[in-house]
Amino acid sequence: MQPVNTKENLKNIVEAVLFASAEPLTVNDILKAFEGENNVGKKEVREAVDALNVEYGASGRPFLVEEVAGGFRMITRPEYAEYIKRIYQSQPSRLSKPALETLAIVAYRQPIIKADIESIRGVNVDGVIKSLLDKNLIRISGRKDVVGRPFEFSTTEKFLEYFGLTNIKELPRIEELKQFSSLK
Amino acid sequence: MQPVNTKENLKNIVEAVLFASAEPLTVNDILKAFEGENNVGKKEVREAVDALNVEYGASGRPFLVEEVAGGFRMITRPEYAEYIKRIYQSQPSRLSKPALETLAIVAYRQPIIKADIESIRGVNVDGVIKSLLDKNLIRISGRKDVVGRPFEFSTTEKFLEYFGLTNIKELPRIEELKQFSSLK
Amino acid sequence: MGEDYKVRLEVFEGPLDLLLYLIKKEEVDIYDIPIEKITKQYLEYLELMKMLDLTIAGEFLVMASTLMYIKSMMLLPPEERVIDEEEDSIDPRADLVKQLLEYKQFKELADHLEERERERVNIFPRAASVSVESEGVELSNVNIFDLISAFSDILKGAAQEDLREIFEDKFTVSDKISYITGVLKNNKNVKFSELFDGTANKSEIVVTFLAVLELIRLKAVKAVQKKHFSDIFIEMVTAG
Repeated sequence: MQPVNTKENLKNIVEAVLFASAEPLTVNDILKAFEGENNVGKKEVREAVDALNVEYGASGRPFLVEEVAGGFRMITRPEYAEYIKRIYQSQPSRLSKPALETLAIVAYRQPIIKADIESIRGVNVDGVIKSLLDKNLIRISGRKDVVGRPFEFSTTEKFLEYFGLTNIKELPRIEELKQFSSLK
Repeated sequence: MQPVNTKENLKNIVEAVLFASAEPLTVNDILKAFEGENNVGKKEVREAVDALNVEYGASGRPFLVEEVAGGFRMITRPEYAEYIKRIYQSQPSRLSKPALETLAIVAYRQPIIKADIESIRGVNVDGVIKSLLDKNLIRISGRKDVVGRPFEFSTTEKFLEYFGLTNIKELPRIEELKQFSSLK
Repeated sequence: MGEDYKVRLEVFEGPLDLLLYLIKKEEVDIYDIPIEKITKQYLEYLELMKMLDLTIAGEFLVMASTLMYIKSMMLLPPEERVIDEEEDSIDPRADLVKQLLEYKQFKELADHLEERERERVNIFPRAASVSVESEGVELSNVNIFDLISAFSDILKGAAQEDLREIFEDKFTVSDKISYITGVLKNNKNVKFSELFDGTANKSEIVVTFLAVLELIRLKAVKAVQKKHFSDIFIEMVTAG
């Protein structure tokens, strides 16, 4: 086990734990690797991440550390996508327009019930909701306190990862949109 | 997409595909990334792997490419294992999927005896029951008036607290969920 | 699957989508929609869709009658219009305009998401096997609906039948465990969905699924997904 006595070691430990995780790790997750070390805090972790990205850029590594869904994880650079896809031989399935519209509505209005989504889109959304639940992009987050106590839907962590968002607030703010919510 | 015109690119492409794979890739797997390129063969792939390991060593990366049963994969260096373990071991008490399923069965069918849970889940649930009792999510609520007078289990107050329920009647009915669930 | 087929045949996602298209095509002001003209065009499109034998969802017909109602209201002088008590506007088009504008915003947001998606499908996360060990769900993150989904996963649409009966059926979890381990002895891995090929009924599906869960719990096998949304593979956990 390497002692955490230098900035260099700290950086490599952050690198090792990120490398070993397929899921994004929060700064707090990463700090757990340093328990018992007094001089390592959030600031040091962020500095280490920045230093890694600088090094990866300089040495032409085909990957980098990104900040997503409230944490950090390592991903490949987009230029290499074609080669990776050739090995997996699967073109990623993209979301349909109805699925994207429904997601947009859930993202901005969450928690939201099915009837409200339908009144915005003007069509039945049963099929779309089911497929978004299956893909784990939305989840049932509760029930609304109205007659029938219908399910409410919200977006998931996977949603953030899928669209490369750190958190939901990163979505563009549309002033008009706010105007409409107040009309309701 | 990067063109494969230099040794440098070839090396980075090999690196990218190894990075993106959880399973070892054989040389043939890796070669799929280069289909259509005449000048890339097994020898070049092996040279790329060697070059990567030299670079990783020189720049102090905490990972390397290892050759395992019939393939290559990227792994962290053993010196960092301790830090990685700290993160995974410190995860707060987790409920496994079997525990969650057992808990769901108790919630819907309480009071219920172990044998009945087992007949639903089709497996022995001793371990799961013990862990749910330890976590205080279920309790022994009585004995059933049948041969052997087995214990009956019910959910606890803590269970309600965890799941944000005021009382057990708030659990959704199965039929409500059916519209969104399907056989995959 | 039948649904996907239908979706592909639908030229417009819904009546609002069609209306927005007509407004854009005719270059008219969304705040001052020439309702007679747009209604006429809307109905012509419905005719065309019928001729092409496309499925016309009920919502399109509902919108058609809404448009015709608005059209008739517009013909009345303002003082004779029946005004909804809650409505502070005298313009019969007001509700529709509000709905169209709101929908338009979300369409733009959907485009934004699509743009992001286009970039994201070209990045691959580091595929680490360590995460396989942390199978469990963090207690603090589990909500009641995760729990219920776990239960409905077991039931998988078998709710109307008595669970007892299902499990007293001829299929047992231990048989399925032997079957799966047998398959994995001869193959490096097996596609999760292939394990269900040739299953006779719901009870066999459920039992197979439980056998997989049990093997995962026993750490005898692991479920691997090379990438989000790709096929799940089941493979033996090799010792050491």
